[in-house]
Amino acid sequence: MNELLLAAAGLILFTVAIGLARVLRGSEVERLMAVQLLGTGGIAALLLIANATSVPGVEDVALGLALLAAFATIAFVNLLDADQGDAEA
Amino acid sequence: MSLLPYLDIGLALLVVVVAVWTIAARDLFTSVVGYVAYGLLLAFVWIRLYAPDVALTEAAVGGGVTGVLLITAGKRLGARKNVAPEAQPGLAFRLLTGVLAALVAGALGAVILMLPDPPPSLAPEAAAAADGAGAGLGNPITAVLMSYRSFDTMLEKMVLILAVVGVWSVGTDKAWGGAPAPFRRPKPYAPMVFLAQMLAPVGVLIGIHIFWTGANAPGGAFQGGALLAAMWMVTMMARLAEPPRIDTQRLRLALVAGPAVFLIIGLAGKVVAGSFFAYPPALAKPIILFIEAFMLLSIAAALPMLVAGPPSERADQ
Amino acid sequence: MITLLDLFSIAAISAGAFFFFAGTVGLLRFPDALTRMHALAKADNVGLGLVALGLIPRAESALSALKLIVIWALVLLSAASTTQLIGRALRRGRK
Amino acid sequence: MTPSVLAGLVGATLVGLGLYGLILHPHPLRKLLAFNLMGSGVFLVFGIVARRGAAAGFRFDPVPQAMVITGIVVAFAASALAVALILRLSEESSRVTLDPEAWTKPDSGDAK
Repeated sequence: MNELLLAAAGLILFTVAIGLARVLRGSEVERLMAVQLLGTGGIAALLLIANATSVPGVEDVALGLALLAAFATIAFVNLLDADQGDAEA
Repeated sequence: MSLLPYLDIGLALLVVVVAVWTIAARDLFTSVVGYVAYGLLLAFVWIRLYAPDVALTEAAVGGGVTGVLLITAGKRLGARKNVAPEAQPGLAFRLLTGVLAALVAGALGAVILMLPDPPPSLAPEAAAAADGAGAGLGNPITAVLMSYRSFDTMLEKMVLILAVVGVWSVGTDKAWGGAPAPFRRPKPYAPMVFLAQMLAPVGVLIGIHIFWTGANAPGGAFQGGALLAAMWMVTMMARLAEPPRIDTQRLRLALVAGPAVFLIIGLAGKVVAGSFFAYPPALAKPIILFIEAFMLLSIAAALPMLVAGPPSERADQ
Repeated sequence: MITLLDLFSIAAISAGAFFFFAGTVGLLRFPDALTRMHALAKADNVGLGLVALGLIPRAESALSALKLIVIWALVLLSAASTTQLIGRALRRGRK
Repeated sequence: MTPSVLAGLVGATLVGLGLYGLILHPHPLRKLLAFNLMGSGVFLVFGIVARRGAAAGFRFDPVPQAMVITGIVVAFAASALAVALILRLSEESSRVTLDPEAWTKPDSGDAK
């Protein structure tokens, strides 16, 4: 059973790696998706690996990661907005 | 034959490739995006080392908050591209640096490969000492942080406060006492405000939860405080809240609350239990949680202030 | 010994892994940034949901099972909104 | 190869990479980022010491882990201070560089 979890984690991690390679080569804005990619795929792989190796309390770490991924994206978009010279308030 | 070693190697390669990307990226924005991704990936490595506490801290402080600090600074610097090309060092210099870096990395790697096996460890003694100091906490890491190294933990919180003082004092004289520049000049738009409104309460709940479970499971004041700090910054980015003026009483009280409470209780320990930072064993857990709660407050206040930077003269709006 | 619950976990996690795979295929094959983002945001979130679902029977306690659901809900919320933010930035960048 | 040795080697590589970036990048914020990268490599190498407690019947060694957490927070505090200094420096000199040569020349290109 554990091997199956690890296999699934490996597959997901592999798709995340491919996705990262694709996204990071894209345009400036597209690169932001890298964080999102790790926020979903990364968390899935993390949960699987942790379950298979029985690390305690990983749900909390995953919760934290999910929050941080959103936080980082907001900060980056914020910067891009400022950069585009939005209608200054 | 297990799959795990292959997974580990894949993960290690991924971390190194993303790290190379952040160093090689052409502009600051790209490299900071890479750095945040790298922070999240590094959290995986720490999970594999059975260190979820460190994983969470690395992702939160090392990746997330540091990334936002750098990106905010980049925006304020107004230079998202590299400095003038003539500042680029020549090929010979680059080669030399590469060789030096490779040598350092190689030496470190060799040391790691040559570590004795089975390794010497003080872990049992340390854990016993942590227990002996009367900390009735289930999480050995929090127990160590709180009792075995009380001085260190407190001094490190002081480092945070000193850094806040340092950042504030870098501002101009005219701006002293004012508020740091807002995280965002333009008016926010609906989806961002929505996300901040939804995320912040959930995030605060999760932050407090992680602080609370920290006594028995991975988590603690650092991790919880970093998440709370991130949520405060989210509300400031959506302009649901503004950075406070640095001369507000409440802000300053929040900043010093953690170390102050720690110090007072430490001194009380001298009187009640006979030595500095000694707690009566029966009360150890409630006392430690009490101290940690104030630490949480101080960390949650200090991190956003560090990111927000010195007070700004143009703190209008 | 494989129980019925294990079978359920295996099925859900395999399906989840498949959706991640599909999402990445979309990411590689779709022609422009907005559609690529669409593939990423939709397929990966279904994938995470299925993985979380598959891990629920293996959770240590009811609380950690609940947390798995909360993680998924949180990622859904943040993915839906941040995709909107990135999409807007993309569209403005093109002008 | 055990996970801890592998992680240690990753840490060593990160230290090398960070050092390279720290020396070569002309942009001060990029230098700072490289420095942070190097720092996390150091923590990882140090963390291998944490895993070494495994042989003594522990899955981890709490003391070094606690120190790594402290280190991460202190590194962040130092970075924040460095950012504030860089911003003030660029404000005063209207240039984004740490190169002292660039300031002695009165108008050698506007880096800002």
